[in-house]
Amino acid sequence: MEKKDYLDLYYQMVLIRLVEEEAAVLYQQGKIGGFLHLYIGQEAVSTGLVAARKPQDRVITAYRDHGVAINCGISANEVLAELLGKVTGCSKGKGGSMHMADVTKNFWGGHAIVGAHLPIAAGLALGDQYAKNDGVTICMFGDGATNIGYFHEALNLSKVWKLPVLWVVENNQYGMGTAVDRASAVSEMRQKAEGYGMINARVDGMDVLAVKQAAAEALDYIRSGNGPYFLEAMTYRFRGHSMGDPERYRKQDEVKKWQENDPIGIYRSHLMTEGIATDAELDVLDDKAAEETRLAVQFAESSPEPAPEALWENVYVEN
Amino acid sequence: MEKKDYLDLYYQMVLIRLVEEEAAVLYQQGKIGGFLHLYIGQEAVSTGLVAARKPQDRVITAYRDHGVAINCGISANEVLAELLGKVTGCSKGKGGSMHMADVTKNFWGGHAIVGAHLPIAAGLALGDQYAKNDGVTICMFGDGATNIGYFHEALNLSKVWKLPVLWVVENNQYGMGTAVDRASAVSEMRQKAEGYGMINARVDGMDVLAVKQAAAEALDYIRSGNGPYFLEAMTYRFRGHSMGDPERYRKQDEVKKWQENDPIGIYRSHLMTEGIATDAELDVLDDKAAEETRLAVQFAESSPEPAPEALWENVYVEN
Amino acid sequence: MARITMREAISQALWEEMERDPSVFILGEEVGVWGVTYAVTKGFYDHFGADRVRDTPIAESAIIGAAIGAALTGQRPVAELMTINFAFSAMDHIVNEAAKLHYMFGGQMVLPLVIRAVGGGGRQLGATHSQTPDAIFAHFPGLKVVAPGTPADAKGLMKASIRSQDPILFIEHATLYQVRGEVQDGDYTVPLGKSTIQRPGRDVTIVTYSKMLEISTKAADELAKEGIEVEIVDLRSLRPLDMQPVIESFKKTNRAVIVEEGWRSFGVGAEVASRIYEEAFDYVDAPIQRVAQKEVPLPYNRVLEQSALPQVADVIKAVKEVV
Amino acid sequence: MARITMREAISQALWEEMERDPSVFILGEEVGVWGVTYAVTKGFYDHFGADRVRDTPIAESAIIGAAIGAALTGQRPVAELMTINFAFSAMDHIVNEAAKLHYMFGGQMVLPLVIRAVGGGGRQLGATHSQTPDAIFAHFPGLKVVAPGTPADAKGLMKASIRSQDPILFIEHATLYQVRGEVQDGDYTVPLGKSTIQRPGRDVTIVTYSKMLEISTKAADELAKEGIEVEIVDLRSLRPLDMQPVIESFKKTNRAVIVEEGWRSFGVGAEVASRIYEEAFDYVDAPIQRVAQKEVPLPYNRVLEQSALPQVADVIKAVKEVV
Ligand SMILES: Cc1ncc(C[n+]2csc(CCOP(=O)(O)OP(=O)(O)O)c2C)c(N)n1
Ligand SMILES: Cc1ncc(C[n+]2csc(CCOP(=O)(O)OP(=O)(O)O)c2C)c(N)n1
Ligand SMILES: [Mg+2]
Ligand SMILES: [Mg+2]
Repeated sequence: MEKKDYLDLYYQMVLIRLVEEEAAVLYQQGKIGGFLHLYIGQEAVSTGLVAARKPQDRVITAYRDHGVAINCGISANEVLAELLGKVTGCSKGKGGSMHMADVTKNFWGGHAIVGAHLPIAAGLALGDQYAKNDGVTICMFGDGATNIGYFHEALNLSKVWKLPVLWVVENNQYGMGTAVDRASAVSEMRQKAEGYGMINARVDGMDVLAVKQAAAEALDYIRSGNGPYFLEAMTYRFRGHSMGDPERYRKQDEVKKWQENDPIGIYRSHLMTEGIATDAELDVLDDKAAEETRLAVQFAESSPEPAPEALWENVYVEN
Repeated sequence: MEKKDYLDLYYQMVLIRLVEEEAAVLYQQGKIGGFLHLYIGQEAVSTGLVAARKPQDRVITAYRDHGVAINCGISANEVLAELLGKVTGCSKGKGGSMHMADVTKNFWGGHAIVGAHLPIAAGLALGDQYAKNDGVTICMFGDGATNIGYFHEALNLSKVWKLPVLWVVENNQYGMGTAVDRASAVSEMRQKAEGYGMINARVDGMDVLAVKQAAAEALDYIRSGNGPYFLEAMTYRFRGHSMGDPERYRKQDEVKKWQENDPIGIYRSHLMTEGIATDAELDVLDDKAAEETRLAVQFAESSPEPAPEALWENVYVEN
Repeated sequence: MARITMREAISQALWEEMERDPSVFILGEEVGVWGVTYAVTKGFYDHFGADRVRDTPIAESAIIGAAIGAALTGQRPVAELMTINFAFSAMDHIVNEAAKLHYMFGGQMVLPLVIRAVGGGGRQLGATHSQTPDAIFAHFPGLKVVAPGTPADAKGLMKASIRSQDPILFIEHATLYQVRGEVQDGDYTVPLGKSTIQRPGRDVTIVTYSKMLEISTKAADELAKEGIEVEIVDLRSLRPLDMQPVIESFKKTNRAVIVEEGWRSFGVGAEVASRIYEEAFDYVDAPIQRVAQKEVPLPYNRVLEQSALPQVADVIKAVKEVV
Repeated sequence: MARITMREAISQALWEEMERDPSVFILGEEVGVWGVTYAVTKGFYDHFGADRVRDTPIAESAIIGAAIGAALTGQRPVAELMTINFAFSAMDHIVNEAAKLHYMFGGQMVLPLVIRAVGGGGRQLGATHSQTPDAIFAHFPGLKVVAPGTPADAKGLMKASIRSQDPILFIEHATLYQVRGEVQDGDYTVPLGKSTIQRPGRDVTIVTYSKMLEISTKAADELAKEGIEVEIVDLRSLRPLDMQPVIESFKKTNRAVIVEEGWRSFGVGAEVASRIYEEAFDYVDAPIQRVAQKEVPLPYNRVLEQSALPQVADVIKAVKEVV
């Protein structure tokens, strides 16, 4: 890994953080509607995963999708424009926070029905297997999603058909207000993979380099034709499930404890102690990200609303 | 176990066998419509299971339900009458082969959507847990049913809530024409229980006493408040999936091999070698079962059709 | 009499029924510790305990399946689907199991089951989270479908639903929770499967239910200023569908507009209009109008979404078409 | 021209499209080794191989979800649901994913997907296995719903569906498979979303589709003997719903009977009747009649089941009501 690669990971995480903090403000101002699920605290997971992928590797996730959207190359402009429902958004303002995608960047969304995107991910992998491409599909989902039937059907099918898919559970220890042990028969998500005889591993989701490393190994394994792989990333969301979450279900000191474990802070000090970058260099990146975010807000706010006719577009390809 | 108990198990298995052989004939004669799934070859599983239950234990299964219906105490009369769609059938002729039940005997059916009865079984167990009864729900299903989402949601819920339910997979090695390994990520169904951290065991489903023993242990474990238990019974269906199955998917000698392993034959010789019963005594039971079956066919054939108004009955309790 | 919100009305009904009958319990996602996304069962967990207010995994088939099973044993579960959009993740258990077990087994299985589902659009939740698919559930005999439009009906219908022996899908509209209305004190029920006149009038009959009762009422207020007296019939239940008040009103006004939030094609309006023509053909003076959602998946953008949902202006326009 | 069965027609369409386009493949339960419960893809496995004729686990959500994903990558999967009753086990993927992805992401996702589903009652399969819930799928914008009534249409519509860029639910009626009809030789398609006149007549318009086309035709033959000339319009697709031939016919006959196999309430007839009244109100001479399934879960008993399904006599009776 070259220095610029190290710095790029840092920049991505900072940009995600700042864009989402802006999003929170815009939501409070009533400029963003619907649900807004912030990824703050989990940035190292998607950043590490996407850093390990090849261009032909597809990425698909749930509704907590702003971070991975940016990692996949969707601009802060398009992300914020989508949040504001503008025609310049990555989904033309029709999808919103939960439905961001850019298939030209091999990012397949942004899906709001818990677990429903897992069978679709299996299908993306089936498409590549059928076409004899060597792409791998990286499918991210939450701990809560492992309890729904879609998870089971998708994992079983992927193993039976040896589909090239990397299953990544982001175990942030809660599904909305429900702690893992109150909803799941097992506390370690990776144990579920045993029921499918599927190779699995667990990684510290607050350590972006560890995630990248684990993902790279998993992707090699899958790309070599060994079938699916199950990766559990231990992480934590610093904010509520979505905006307006009373957070009655967890103690403030638990949240504090984790916030001290900030993936960006951890990575920043790592870069410095390892002598990869200086404080000053990183400050420059912070400022750059702040500026990009500021301009993105401007872009989003000044972008036009979709035309009224847009309502009738894209219901079908062929009318 | 007293001698009469041994003989009773034998009698039940023979009766199931003869009733189903008659059913096959009636189907060929066009007197039975719809699908007819015969249990022939698997009799030892339900017979052993039900022999181990207490009256307060509920039983629920899939559409291959004639055998367990008889084990639960539904008469051959009511079973054959139901197959002929008569008002004297256990479901008044409205359910047919796939939907037999008698809740007064704690037999809760007979369900035709693969796997859909597993969440319902969890609910039956929840009802007992909520009411603080010490009943256990015995839920039977096939190997193919372990691949559908309902299985996953039900097993996970039962473990999280420590529900008093005994999950019994009848592994007859095929789901219709699909061999276990072509549909399931793992060949041993019991391994799926590991994904839920659920205690599990495997038993020879052709040995009625082994099944009864395994079930008794499992029921004790559950009744003591330890939560669900997963039991895999290895068995084989001697006939096609349902009437009119071309059986292109399995070799005749495989079928032969298993037929030599007939659960009734095995048990009969066991009773004799152990000196529990004589050839003559067992012949008497065979004749008795044959006679009961003959009379049941007469009963069913001579029973009346439901009245036309029955069409409108039981849509709702309160109209 | 007290003026309370729809949220309070439903909450009271659940609370009072749980106090009255120990066999009533609640299960669903976030109904307990969190107190529900829509705060309807806020406080229940602390009062009734984890046994009667059960947080479930995210597993809709298990939620409904477990509720069916518990109901079969004689308990009275109230299963909550966080939104009706997730009913599709439990579809088989709702339409193939709950709706059929009683009939299919010749009446021996009884399911006193209530499935609460929050529905409706208009909150920029996007296409998968904004649906009003009420009509498709009403298509299945064996299931009863209830959808109140006022706090008073919500409370009475919820109590009737919980006391019923039949499986009921109880649809609540998310944007009605904060709507206030007069609710009589004490215990009362509103009969299932009975439509009612919510507003008397002589010129036109508007047939509607749930959220669209509010929209229709606003339209009626506007029209009254122009001297057009609208009579509003609230269906309250979609199955059984009680046409009697509709027909009586129509025979008086000879004109009807049906207002529903869901998509027009194969929706509620189609059924109601067809029945009016079948049962009161000779009284029809003008083509019956349907006001419904534009036939697109609902977009996120606020302006677009609102342009797809039935508005007061659409109702007024439709009424003027028929008078 | 050849006289072949509906089964052969659909089988030919699938076979020819698979020969023509390598991106077309089949997945579903028992489609391969077994050759399908209804033998439509018998022989395909041996000819096209396990890669293109894929037996799946019993996991309907995975079948449809996987088909959606593969379609997104540019393949053209034909996913088979052994019966439409199992579509409820994949409901979310059909109505929330397949029907919405193209719209929700602003058009960037394209799903050339065909979901085959065998439907219909009348074979004593009991309440959970005998449904004709076509109308509820037609309620969802974004999905196209096709249901042919003749071998010729079945072949042409299947080819058009496979070549389409949109997600399509293709409903086949189990008791139509052995029905024979003239099918032109060679490659041809029948346009999606186009209704057609299957039988010309001047006195009454019967609007129907799928299995009920057969029943309606028998009724028409009987009525012809009494000098009543029935014109039969076959919808062929339920969404988009092409009313033009219906309206044209109705403006000529001024009388209509709608015949569907599914339940009456919130069914296909309600939508078609409502649209006729909306689009040809001044041409209505008599109340439009609906012939449909009695509103009960279908019982197993043959006599009871048949008494619940629309029969030739019911159609004749309805026609006589309107003439
Ligand atoms: C099928 C379905 N049920 C319920 C919901 C409501 N819901 C949205 S997010 C969520 C929690 C998911 O938790 P998890 O999978 O752990 O993801 P996280 O939010 O922690 O990232 C729930 C219950 C939904 N969107 N879809
Ligand atoms: C949800 C659903 N999908 C498909 C079917 C059709 N089907 C009926 S039985 C069966 C095979 C089930 O196999 P298994 O669970 O092993 O039970 P067995 O028949 O071997 O006893 C299938 C696919 C169904 N009834 N329900
Ligand atoms: Mg989580
Ligand atoms: Mg099997």
